[in-house]
Amino acid sequence: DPAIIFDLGGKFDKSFNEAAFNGASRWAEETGGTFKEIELQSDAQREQALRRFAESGANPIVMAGFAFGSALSEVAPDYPDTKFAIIDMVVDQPNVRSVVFNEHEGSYLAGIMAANASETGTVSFIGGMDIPLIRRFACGYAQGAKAANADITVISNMTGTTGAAWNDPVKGSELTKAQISQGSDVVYAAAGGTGLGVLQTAADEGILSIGVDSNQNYLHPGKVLTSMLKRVDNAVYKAMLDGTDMETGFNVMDLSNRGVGVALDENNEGLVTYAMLSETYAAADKIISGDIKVHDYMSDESCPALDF
Amino acid sequence: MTDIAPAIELKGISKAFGPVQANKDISIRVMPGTIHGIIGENGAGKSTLMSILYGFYKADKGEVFISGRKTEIPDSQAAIAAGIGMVFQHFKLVENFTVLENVVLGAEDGWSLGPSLRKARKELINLADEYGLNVDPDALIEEIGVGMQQRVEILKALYRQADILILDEPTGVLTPAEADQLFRILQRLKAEGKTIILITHKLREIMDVTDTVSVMRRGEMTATVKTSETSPQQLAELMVGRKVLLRVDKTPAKPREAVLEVKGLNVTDDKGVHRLKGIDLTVRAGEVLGIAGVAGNGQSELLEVLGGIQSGEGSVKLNGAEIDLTGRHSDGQSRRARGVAHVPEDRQREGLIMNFAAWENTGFGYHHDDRYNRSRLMMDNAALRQDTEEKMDRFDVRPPNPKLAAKSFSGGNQQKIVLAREIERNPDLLLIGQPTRGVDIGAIEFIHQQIVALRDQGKAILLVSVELEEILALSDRIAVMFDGQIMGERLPDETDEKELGLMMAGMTREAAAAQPQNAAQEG
Amino acid sequence: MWDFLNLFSVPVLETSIRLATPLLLACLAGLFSERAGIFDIGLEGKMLIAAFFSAAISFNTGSVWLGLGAGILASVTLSIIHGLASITFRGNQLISGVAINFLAAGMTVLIAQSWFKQGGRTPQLEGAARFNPIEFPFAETFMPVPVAGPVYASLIGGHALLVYVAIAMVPLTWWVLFRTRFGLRLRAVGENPAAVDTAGVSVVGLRNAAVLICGVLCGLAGAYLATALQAGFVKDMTAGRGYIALAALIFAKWRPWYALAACLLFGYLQAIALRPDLLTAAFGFKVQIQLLDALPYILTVVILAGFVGKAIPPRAGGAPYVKER
Amino acid sequence: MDVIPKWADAVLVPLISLILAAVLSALVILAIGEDPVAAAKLMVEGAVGSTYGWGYTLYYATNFIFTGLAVSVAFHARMFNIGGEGQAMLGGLGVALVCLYIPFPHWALALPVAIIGAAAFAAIWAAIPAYLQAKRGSHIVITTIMFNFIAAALLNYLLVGMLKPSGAMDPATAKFAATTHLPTFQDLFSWGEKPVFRGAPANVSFFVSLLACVAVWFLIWRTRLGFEIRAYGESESAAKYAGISPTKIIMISMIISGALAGCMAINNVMGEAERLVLGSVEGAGFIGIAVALMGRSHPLGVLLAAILFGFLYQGGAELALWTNIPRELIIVIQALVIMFTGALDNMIRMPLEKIFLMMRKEGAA
Ligand SMILES: Nc1ncnc2c1ncn2[C@@H]1O[C@H](COP(=O)(O)OP(=O)(O)OP(=O)(O)O)[C@@H](O)[C@H]1O
Ligand SMILES: Nc1ncnc2c1ncn2[C@@H]1O[C@H](COP(=O)(O)OP(=O)(O)OP(=O)(O)O)[C@@H](O)[C@H]1O
Ligand SMILES: [Mg+2]
Ligand SMILES: [Mg+2]
Repeated sequence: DPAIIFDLGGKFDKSFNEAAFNGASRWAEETGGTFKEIELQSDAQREQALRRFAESGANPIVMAGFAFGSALSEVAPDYPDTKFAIIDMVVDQPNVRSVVFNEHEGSYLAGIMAANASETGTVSFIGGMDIPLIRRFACGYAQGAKAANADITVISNMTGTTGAAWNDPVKGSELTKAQISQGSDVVYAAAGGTGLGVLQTAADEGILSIGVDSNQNYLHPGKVLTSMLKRVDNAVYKAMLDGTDMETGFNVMDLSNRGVGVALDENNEGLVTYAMLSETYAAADKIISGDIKVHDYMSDESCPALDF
Repeated sequence: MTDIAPAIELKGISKAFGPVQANKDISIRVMPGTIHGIIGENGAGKSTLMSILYGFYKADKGEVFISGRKTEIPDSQAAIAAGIGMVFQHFKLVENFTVLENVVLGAEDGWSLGPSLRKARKELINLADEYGLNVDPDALIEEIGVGMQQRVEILKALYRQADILILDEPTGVLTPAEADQLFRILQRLKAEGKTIILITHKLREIMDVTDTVSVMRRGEMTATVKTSETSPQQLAELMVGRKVLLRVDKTPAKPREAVLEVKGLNVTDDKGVHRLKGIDLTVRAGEVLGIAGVAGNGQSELLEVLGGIQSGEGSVKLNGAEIDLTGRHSDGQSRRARGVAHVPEDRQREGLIMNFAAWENTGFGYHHDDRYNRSRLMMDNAALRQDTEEKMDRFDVRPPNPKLAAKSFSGGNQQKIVLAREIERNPDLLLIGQPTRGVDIGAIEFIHQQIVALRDQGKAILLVSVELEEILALSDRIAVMFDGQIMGERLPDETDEKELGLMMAGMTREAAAAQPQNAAQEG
Repeated sequence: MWDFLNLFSVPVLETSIRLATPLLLACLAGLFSERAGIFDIGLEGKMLIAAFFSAAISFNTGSVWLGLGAGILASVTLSIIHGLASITFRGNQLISGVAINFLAAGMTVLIAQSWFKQGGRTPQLEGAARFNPIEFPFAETFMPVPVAGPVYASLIGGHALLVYVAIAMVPLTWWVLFRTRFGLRLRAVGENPAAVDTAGVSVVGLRNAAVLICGVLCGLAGAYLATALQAGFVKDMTAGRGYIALAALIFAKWRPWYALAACLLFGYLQAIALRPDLLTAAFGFKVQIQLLDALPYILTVVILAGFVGKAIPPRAGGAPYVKER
Repeated sequence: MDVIPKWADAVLVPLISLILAAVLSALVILAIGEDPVAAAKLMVEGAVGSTYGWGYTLYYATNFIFTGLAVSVAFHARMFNIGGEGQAMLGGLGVALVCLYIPFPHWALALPVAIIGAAAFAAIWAAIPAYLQAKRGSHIVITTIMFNFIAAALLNYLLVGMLKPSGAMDPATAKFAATTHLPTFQDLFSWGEKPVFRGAPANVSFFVSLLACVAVWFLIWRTRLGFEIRAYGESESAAKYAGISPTKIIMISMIISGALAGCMAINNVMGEAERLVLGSVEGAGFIGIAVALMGRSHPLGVLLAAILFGFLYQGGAELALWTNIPRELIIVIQALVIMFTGALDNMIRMPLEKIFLMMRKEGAA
């Protein structure tokens, strides 16, 4: 059986981990198979969980989160017959599939929509833990917003520097209020559980928000502009479907293979105008075709559109 | 007996604290409008009895009658309701509250404080007028002196309209002038028809102010007599329980060179109270200097400074060399290194560690000694145990089991352990405080013999005791302390308990001569 | 100059008030308990369990008032355990507090997982299941007035009910402690329980009352976190606020008005930590967030060490009252 | 006279506390709709049913031995060191600096130096509250709590700042050099084909912790310093009489206590993670309190209690792995153990005293 390990936020974080869970559930529904799962409670459990699953014969083992990187590089060589898939991190081992997403591309589209929807000329971003990965989201978002409106102001805040930053809705909510006071009327949250506080406050205060990872439009219908989809579910689904024959190596999910994107559904149709939509689609086409190159923060740890 | 009901009648009161029987089947009658004294040695059970009357402790057995009616006193609330007020030996005041707040506490008239305080303020003025009990109602307790604090305690009782006032050793902490003032107030209260129970160790006070007096000994009530029909001598006999003074067989001392020379020793405690005021004294090798005095007149501080527990100012010479009274070397370790042994006044708080085994207590304080250590780091527990066994044998400690915890020994045997430890050290100077407090008669005798034997070996001994007979029996010279000063020195053969007792109360020989007439006039 | 004044702009101060509120409620809770001589390092745990139950019951019933009641009840239950351990059985108050914090940390997640299966959180609360901000009359109208407008609309007004309750608790606490019989006795029992006992008042009764009040106030603090500041419970959502409240209590030297000041200061430190950009602008260099996080604790240690105005705790604090062996 | 015999105090009271805690925990498991018997079986199986399980149990136990000893040593001087958490964090910092910046040829050399680093950093962290207690009278409980938070902030600052390798995501130092890696039980005990303790993190630090137990036992009951520490702890007034300096004892006992807490880092930082990760202490400092309480501050008791808690931790992790019972169950059990063995001690002791008194009376009659 395949197994999946969720990161600290838990599988019902309505965001990253939940997307992974959805992917696994879809696989189970469609194939009638079962999978083992565990929600991590602490950093120290990572290696233990991996080993326990490997020992128990689970294969492949999927894990959602960059933080598994160092544990997996320890464990993978010990179980050469087991296949592993890690999301959001590159682990260079023969039996590991590393899936990374071009979040900057999806965020770019979210930026375009935000700039179009903003009436104040200020949009904002709230990240979870301040790490290069999250800066990549912010940077893509800022580039998109500036592309749609060169005069726009983009504010960016990070919730914290530790794992707790993923699960601090109180702080998320206060950061949102602070950004509103600075004029922002669209806020994009890439912050796991903290984002729930951001979306809630945005809804309470009557501004628009942008969700992340999963489709979060339904959380506050008519108040969430869109969600930057990161198809973790697809990656998990695919890894489980491939099963023990999974091809290993480096795997990039981007706009072209629908690994990232923005969400449109009945919850936000009233918010998205036709003009906004066509501009977004046009940009998406250009990114896929290579006419627009979205700068990736992680490539050189710098961002042309935003200061951190 | 009169036909008026006694204000208080206790019948068959018993109370035990664990193995200690503090009160044994005590009965007592106190008539209204009188001052009734209670005397007894330390630990005789006086405070316990009064705490039972005030509902602070619960008696194991016995009945209480107030004005002839049987009254249950399960807690202090009930005692207050029955018209009883008590001034505890250790005051029960909230230090950082004002006088007014302390008076009102527990006797407020409703949930709001304002009206209660206003009423109390008026009442305090009335009480001050009536009894001369003046205090500043807005002063904080921690900022006023003990005499004032005691007034607050009395005011607390009067504010609660107490008809019966219990005072537990009220003068222990007072200056003579303050004490006199207190007694004037008590006389006033008596004149108003209040009943007063006065606990004290001081025979003079009993003779001066009480109408009747009860004597307690080892948890029992040994006698109740009319003050006018008794004498200090008789009361002392009743207190101690035997007619003859305990005499220790000893040869005359052969004092040699001075071992301890104290000049101008002053001590001021943490609260800034001047405890020792220029003490001068000398103890020579081969003699016992006895320090007599009422507890709290500076004897404890004297022992503590000499023993290195407290710091002081002045000059102290040991075998002719100055010792450090304040600096790095003024601690128990350095004193022991210089040949000072110290039997502390309170063996349970200081002399012993109650949860340590006897063998550990034997090394306590001397744990740096080479013979108890295998190396710089490690102690030699086997040697300690061996040593303890020998000491227990020599001092007849029962049971002779070094592994027993100190708390499992009786008071006398605990004291023997301390004595064995300190005496066997072969010190030049032995400081010894209250050597027989709470110790049974057999042990007292043994301890006294040890002290004399040590003297005969040519050691210098400084003995502090509140027991006059003990001082008389052991000392080669007697110094009397009062209010942090030495009142004078006497030779045991040339003085008696009466004279010493008066000196202990701060009186000179001349005043002492006039004393009996005074007592007769007032009594 | 403007950069510096920005540190005290309305939004920053507004956030300070919101973040200071749970600290203030917990601090006053601790004040009642410690003034009565019962140390309480279990504020954190009581807040946490109240946060969970208020959110859970609010969600299940749709009524924030029922949620509030449940939160208070849960917190009071832990108070009773603390009282049982430290008053009835004369146990160690600190150890009991440590145990209570663990108990709350574990139980909330355990129950949340069992009830809602959302990884130790409750579902988001909506509408009447939350305390919503109270709009002051004409707030919108006044808003454009410079300074006074925003101050009226969002600094003074526009908070959840519990914020006003917390602030009202300050004079109320002061009044109860210093102007009522109960307060006099309560303060006395923390200073010298023997004095209270001999004055004919029950020490056990007073201390239990104080501990219960502490429970109620912690209940309010927890409910505020989950139903006003946030819309639901997440695991460990108190995030050390109980300890900051404890620090504030020492900082305030166990006095109500000082407690308000201390909590506002610590709330402000938390608020300003959310806006490092303002700090950088004001001071011209980057101020470490970690320093701001640690500042309440550092200040408290300085106060405790008596370098700046000594904090003297209630004298009988931490010790069980034993008059008889 | 003791009402309760010594054996009852050392064995019976903790045992009853433990049973009560277990019964309540079982009720909690029932209340969340799971089967306590199955849960217990799973815990036992997972924690002690294989060398692998033992490898984890002993790994956790090693942490708890160090923090438990730390709390115990302070307890002997009547001091309540709640700061084990922060001291262990600083110990981790010491280990990390030593392992990152000194090029060691072999782990056998790295280990003693790392122990010194861990102990020194943690001891300094404990010495500040100790000094404030001894000289300024600041309540050590409050100051050590505050120092836990200050330590967390300090580590946060260092680990997201200067100690984090550039480009890394999580707040942690770089991996230590391979020459500092401590041999695990797998390395130590596996011969031939079948590896034992495979992949489990238990490592040589466990033996260091056993040595620490012996050393603490020796210190407390065999050395002069230990004698003074116990004497001061039993009675401050008697200690003063004997010329034992309170300042000295407070400082030394807290420094030793801190150093022991810090030594935990050689297990979790050097032995397991092989780098310093933020939050690596994970409450072990607090569990030290429970361990010391249960172990009656005696090294042997601490060792047994630490293994019990190691069992709970590993068993709890297994529960979380294979059932729907969240790992927080362990925290609840831990809370109950602390509550019963620490705060509600008298609740168990009082009835026991009555029973023993009655038995004695009957025996006498
Ligand atoms: N078991 C004992 N053996 C010997 N002496 C004892 C024992 N218990 C108490 N004492 C002494 O008996 C005296 C009376 O004890 P109690 O507890 O009443 O002290 P107190 O009246 O508060 O103290 P003090 O009279 O010294 O101010 C004390 O001096 C104490 O040292
Ligand atoms: N709370 C207590 N717990 C245990 N033993 C006590 C307690 N209070 C008093 N005792 C013991 O009871 C005995 C009688 O003490 P009590 O205080 O009544 O004596 P006292 O006559 O007042 O002595 P003193 O003259 O020293 O004040 C002493 O042996 C004392 O140690
Ligand atoms: Mg006395
Ligand atoms: Mg007395």
